[in-house]
Amino acid sequence: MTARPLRLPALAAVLACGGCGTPWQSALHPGGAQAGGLLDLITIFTAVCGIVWLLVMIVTLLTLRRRRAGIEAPLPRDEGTERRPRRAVQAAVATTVVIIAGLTLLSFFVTRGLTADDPQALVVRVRAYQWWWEFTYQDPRPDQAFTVANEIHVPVGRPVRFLLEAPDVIHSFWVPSLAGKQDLIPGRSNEITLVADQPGVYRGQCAQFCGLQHAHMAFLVIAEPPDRFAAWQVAQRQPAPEPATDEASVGRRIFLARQCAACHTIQGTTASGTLGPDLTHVASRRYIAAGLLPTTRGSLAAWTADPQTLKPGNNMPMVPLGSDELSAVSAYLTSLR
Amino acid sequence: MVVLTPFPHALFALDLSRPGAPVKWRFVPEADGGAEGLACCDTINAGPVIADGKVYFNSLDGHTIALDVATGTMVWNVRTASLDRGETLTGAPLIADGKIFIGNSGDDFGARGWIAALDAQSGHELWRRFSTGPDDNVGIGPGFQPFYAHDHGQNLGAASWPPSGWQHGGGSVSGTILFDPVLHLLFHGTGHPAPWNPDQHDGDNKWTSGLFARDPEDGMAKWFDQIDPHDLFALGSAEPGLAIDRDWHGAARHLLIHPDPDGYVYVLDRANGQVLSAAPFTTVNATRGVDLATGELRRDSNRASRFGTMTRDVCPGWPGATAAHSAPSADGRLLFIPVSRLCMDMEARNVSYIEGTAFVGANVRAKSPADGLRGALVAWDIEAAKPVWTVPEPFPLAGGVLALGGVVFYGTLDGWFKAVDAESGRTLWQFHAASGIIGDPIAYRGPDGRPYVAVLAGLGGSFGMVAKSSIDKRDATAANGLANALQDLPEPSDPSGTLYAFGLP
Amino acid sequence: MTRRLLILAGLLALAACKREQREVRLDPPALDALDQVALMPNGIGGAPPDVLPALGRPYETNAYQLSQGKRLYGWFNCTGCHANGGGNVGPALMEGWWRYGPDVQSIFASIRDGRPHGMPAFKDKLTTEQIWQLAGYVQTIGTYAAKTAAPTRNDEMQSRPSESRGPAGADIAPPSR
Amino acid sequence: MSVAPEEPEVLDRRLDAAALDRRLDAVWQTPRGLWAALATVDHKIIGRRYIATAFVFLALGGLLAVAMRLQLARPEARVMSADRYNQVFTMHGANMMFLFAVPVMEAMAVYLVPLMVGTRNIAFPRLNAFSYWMYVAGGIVLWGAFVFDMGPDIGWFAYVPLSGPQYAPGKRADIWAQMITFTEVSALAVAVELVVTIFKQRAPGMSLDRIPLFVWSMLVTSFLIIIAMPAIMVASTSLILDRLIGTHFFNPAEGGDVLLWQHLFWFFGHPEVYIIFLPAVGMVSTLVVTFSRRPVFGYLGLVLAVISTGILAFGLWVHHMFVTGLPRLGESFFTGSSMAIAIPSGVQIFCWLATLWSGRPVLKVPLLFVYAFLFTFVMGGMTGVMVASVPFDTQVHDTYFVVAHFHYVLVGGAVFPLMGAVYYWFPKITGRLMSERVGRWVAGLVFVGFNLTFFPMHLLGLAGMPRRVYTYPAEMQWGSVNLFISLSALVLASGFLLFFWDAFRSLRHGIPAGDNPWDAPTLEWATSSPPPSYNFARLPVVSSAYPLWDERDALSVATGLRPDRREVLVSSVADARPEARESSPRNSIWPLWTAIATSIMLVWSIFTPWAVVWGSIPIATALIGWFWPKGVPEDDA
Repeated sequence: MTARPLRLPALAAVLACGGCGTPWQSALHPGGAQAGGLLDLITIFTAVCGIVWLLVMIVTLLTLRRRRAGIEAPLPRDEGTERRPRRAVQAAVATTVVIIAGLTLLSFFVTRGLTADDPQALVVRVRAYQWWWEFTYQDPRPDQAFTVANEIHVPVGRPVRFLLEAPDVIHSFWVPSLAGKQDLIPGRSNEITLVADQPGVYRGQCAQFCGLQHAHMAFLVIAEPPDRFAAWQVAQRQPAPEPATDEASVGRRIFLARQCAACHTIQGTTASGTLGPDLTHVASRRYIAAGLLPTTRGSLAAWTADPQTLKPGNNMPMVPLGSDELSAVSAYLTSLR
Repeated sequence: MVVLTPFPHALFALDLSRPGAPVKWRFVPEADGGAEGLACCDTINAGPVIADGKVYFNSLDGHTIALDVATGTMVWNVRTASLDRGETLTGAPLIADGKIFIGNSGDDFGARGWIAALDAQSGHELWRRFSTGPDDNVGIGPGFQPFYAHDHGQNLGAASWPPSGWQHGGGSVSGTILFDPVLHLLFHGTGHPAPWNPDQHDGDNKWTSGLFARDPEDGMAKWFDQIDPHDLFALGSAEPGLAIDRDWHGAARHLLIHPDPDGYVYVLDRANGQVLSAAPFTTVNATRGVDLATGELRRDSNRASRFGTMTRDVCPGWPGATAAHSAPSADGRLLFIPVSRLCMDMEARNVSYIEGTAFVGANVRAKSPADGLRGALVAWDIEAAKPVWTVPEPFPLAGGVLALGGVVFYGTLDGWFKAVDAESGRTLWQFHAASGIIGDPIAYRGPDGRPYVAVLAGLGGSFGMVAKSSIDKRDATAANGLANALQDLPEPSDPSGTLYAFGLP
Repeated sequence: MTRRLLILAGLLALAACKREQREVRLDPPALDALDQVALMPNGIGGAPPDVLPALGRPYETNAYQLSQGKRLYGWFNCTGCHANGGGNVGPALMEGWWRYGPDVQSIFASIRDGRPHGMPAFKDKLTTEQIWQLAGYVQTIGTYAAKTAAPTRNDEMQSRPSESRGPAGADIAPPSR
Repeated sequence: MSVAPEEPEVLDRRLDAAALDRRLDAVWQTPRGLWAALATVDHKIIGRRYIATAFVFLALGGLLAVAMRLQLARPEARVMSADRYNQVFTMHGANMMFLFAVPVMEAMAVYLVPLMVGTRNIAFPRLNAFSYWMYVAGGIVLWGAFVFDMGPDIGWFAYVPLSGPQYAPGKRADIWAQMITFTEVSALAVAVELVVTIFKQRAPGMSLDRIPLFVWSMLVTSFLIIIAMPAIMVASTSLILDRLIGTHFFNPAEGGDVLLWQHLFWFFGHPEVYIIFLPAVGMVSTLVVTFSRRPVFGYLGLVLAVISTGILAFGLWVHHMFVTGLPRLGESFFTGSSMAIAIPSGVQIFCWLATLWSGRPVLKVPLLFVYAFLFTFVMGGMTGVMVASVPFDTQVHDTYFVVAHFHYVLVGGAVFPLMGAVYYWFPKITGRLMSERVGRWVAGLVFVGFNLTFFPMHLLGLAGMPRRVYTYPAEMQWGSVNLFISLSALVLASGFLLFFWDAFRSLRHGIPAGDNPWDAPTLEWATSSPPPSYNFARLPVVSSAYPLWDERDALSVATGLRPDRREVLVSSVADARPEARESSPRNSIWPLWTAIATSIMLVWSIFTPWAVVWGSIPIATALIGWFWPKGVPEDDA
């Protein structure tokens, strides 16, 4: 996928004016073979269609060459003058048919190229909830499977098969820099396989309208070299670290005694709710609340204190905590690396 | 005779030597009402045990109590199960070797199953072994020699679960505990993995839904045989069955005959856990038989649970094809199995473990089988592995069976107490009690020297609770879905319990 | 005449508007006030917090709050004991006979503080507002007149007529105990 | 050419022009007064109301669009809450599709088709009145709900389970579903009227190959409506059943299917696009002919293209579902069919271009809009080819690319021609011209504003911005493009504002137009502007597709109709030979009562199924009143 002769640099240039920095959620900035292939397809389609459009527009403008200022008597009908336009129209229709057939075949072959099954693939089960993502890394040994939320790491170069399940409404799994989207549909199981060819941080987002907070349902795909990925995997399998400070252990006590533990799981503690994201290593993730806030102690505290102002209508209630309690809980959550 | 009522318990001692069997003494322990909310299948109790001048029983709220049988005074009372963790006690204690063996209930509340031994004199706990978790918790050591390869491995009680799933993984020891003086072993079954939603307990879920053989001295496991790995339908294998020594295809063997809720009669070699035979005694469609070489249960992929959809018409459905005690014929040739032929629709739903609340994660709707017969009494030829005769019953059989001479006694949910001929299944006699029967009939020789058969009538348990006024049968999932299948269960004319004793000729 | 009709229509529409409002965040003082339930000494009946009527009793009448309650009912294992209203280990809720009375504040107290005979306290599992949502929903399960604001069936196994369709009805006799 | 006289003394041939006009007007006119206004069945009055109402909804929908652009102008803006935004975009979509686009096209047809085919009233005029009242009621229900915070918030295609009983509490989704029923009933009624009008009431001599292209388009559109709308009615009714009485059409646990909704919806939803687009095609053909001053090039080709578009429209609904995980083979088939529809569209474009090329185009405002249409619609067609490709679609589905695409085809493809048509037919309806000067400004502002607004959305979509998000984080770098779009949207909005102002102003102060200001060839210009209540004093007889051009001096007319009752001529389907005189119903208030009764039943039935039982009693009563024989001349025919 290194050679993409047809890519239109202009297209990217127009986008670049949208802001500075690397776009991390863009069909125009592929980080993998599939998205690359799709970008080639997009480029070809855009080029072909653009040329067709341009030709039609030229003809359209040329029709004005005999324009008149006022309304004149209608032209007499003359079969003889119709012949030339008839040929032109016939030729144009024939060209249309050829182009359409060509584009259809092209998209057919690109589709075929996208569906490659690889037994070596890493398998991740995705469940999209209103409005966050749960990822469970499958493993032949069930105790080696682990669950993360809203952020996944993948090894560069190795295909990752995502099993897509929707427990509530329809969502759509979309990491434009890696591949096209696929819906998660209640009662059906879909899947999609991705490969990241370049290390990087790719953002994905729910693309199917799924209710109040559809806008805030993002996740990150962090592609990293296999050894770093393996290290990450090992770290994620560990139970949560013991709190190192007094404040953090107070925070843990509050977490376990209060409403938090009923909805969240922290491996290694008694908190084993499944209604909200698994928080075992929440501080190792870059964002909290499905891409809403960068993970800092401040945003963890703000989120815990008032989730309904930050993401109105989401399913996390406002847990009444005093400021000391809030500080302790945020200290504890920050320690969950 | 000592009678224990369901929770909140009262223990009555009846003087059988006097006419009318008046109450000699009664004992009412202090009760923690919270236990009612934790009893999966109604506030039942398998009864008290009498030995060495003491009567021992378990209370639902987690106490094991010893009383003086003559006076009814309390000898000791120890708290053995923790309600906070969802544990309750419904099984009967077993007394052997000067020890009392008890096991917990509470699969549906995410309690880890355990079996414990108490000192019969003091109530002091000698050892406690769990059904899930690392090997030292389970009592797995060098002496553990399971027959099948897939039961060998390190810490399978934790490794065959999702991370920390074993910590609230069920596998209770709520059934009978058997003591085998010949091999000097304990046998007990383990309940189903928790929660019901199979999706939340990926893996084989050792050591749930299987049979343990343990050393009564230290509780260390001798062998284990997992009847139903990754139990999809919360059937469990709580009742170990019957220990019978007899010929098996020509050779004398120590057998364990285990009619399982999954609808098969398993014949195991009690010494090593080998499955000698497994054949279905009722309609089974969730599985396609047992591979005797590997001990593996072959599942039907059409009846596999799938996320977000319902698994329809699973037979046998919860609470399994048989949940009560079977009885062998006098010659050990036949086994009389009380059968529930209910099927079910089950839908797995996500569930959180919240201490003290039900940890189920499933919608269940029990159904009558296609032929409409919801129960049966099956006479099973153990060696030939096929039924000899079947008495169809309109309702599932919830109570145990008593085989006495050539007669088999059993009670039904709609209140009939029946005696059938052991050879043909022909009904010899029946009696309509004031309430449905879920208790085991017992036989005893009265002080007058006459043989009696006694049975406690009183509707309850998984099936019987459907008739309770606190169940609204318009909800098909009420009482774990049994409300749907037992819409026509008659309400008992007398809601209280009645003890019936019949003199035999 | 026309004006009166218009006013009436306006009022109806305003009521509908309240019923459909989706209030996702209550101010903390209101939340605190919602916790102030004065129960009778026997734990049955009593006065709801003053703030409840001031808010328009949203937990009993607002469609969104009721459906939030229904979600919580499924999420917090209520079904494990009470099934989908028909009861199991816990008593049935849909027959409209509550041991501790039909007032929403009694239901609130039952959920928050638990009750003898096995009802656990959810004080530290749910927030006050969630308990109100749940209490409002639970009341809906057993009301005698169907509420149009009540939630309807879930996308799961059919177990009973939905809350908005299936009032307990007068044909149900009180439990015989 | 005349029908055998039965009562010669009352036939029109004996009357002179003035007397005939007087007598016809006495029979056909709508008297003054509120009651008569409510009871009228004149297709022109109803058509005018229909058009005006639809444009009111266009304006309201436009306001919603502006509100959305305000919210999206900045990242993480808090102009409105997520809940309100979801209602707003749902309302915008549902309003524009169901209350503006389809009705306005039908409204134009209700007004124009009887005139264009040379008859005195539409077939089933009372049904026509009923249809309008149902449409208004549907609009009031939807907008009333929105005002009271009950507006649907589930997107205009209302995917289950989000719109289902569990995830859409309250009555918001029901409002949406029932609004569909209202508009369906009214659209189906109009479709039936149009089909019958076009098939059976054409002027003598207007054989199939002489039908104006707009009428052809409306004929095909009407068939599309009749075939496609039942699918959405089934869907929305199933949804209400699921929500109200707990059926399981869309519940996978009980054997329902979530995707069933999408199939049903898009089986309607895709033809819906052509229901909107084909009338516009007819308008373009009309304008191109009049303003290029020559008969259209490739009449047969255009007719066949319209018909084949109509047929193909039913074969490509699945391209809205390319990311739902359907089997590959099916996807490939639907890619093929979706691409193939570009061919008839191409035929039409080429025919218009050929007409313009070989004509003498007069750049009046209507033709300006045709050029704007060509520019934008062809681009929308190109992006249509792109999204028809499965792999391409997986990247742009449900993103702003798709938003851009369908606005290009719907605004570019339908609204621009419609605006041209308004400029073109405004003098027909009002007798006054709209301002040419203001019109050029309108065309310019709308065209420039539109393209500046929607073209960048293509790029936003490719840059990863999903549609229907109420906001987006600042770090996504979509902020400046969105701000640009929002500012451009103001340009677009100002164009529309100017358009509305011009229309209002011209109603009173426009230059009087005369009967045929554009020297157009079709029959609607054969009568005065605005037309009299009876349309034509004597029905025209047609001998070519361009009667007013080919018979410039005197159009031949048919006589032999009774002037003392409402009478129309029924002609044969293929070659429009006169077959019979048929009476046309008089004014009646009962369609209004029926519509009110039906509305009550429909609204009530989202609260209780019993409404269907009790609510049908008033409907039945109203229908009895409607059809009660009254012994008037129209009844004894």
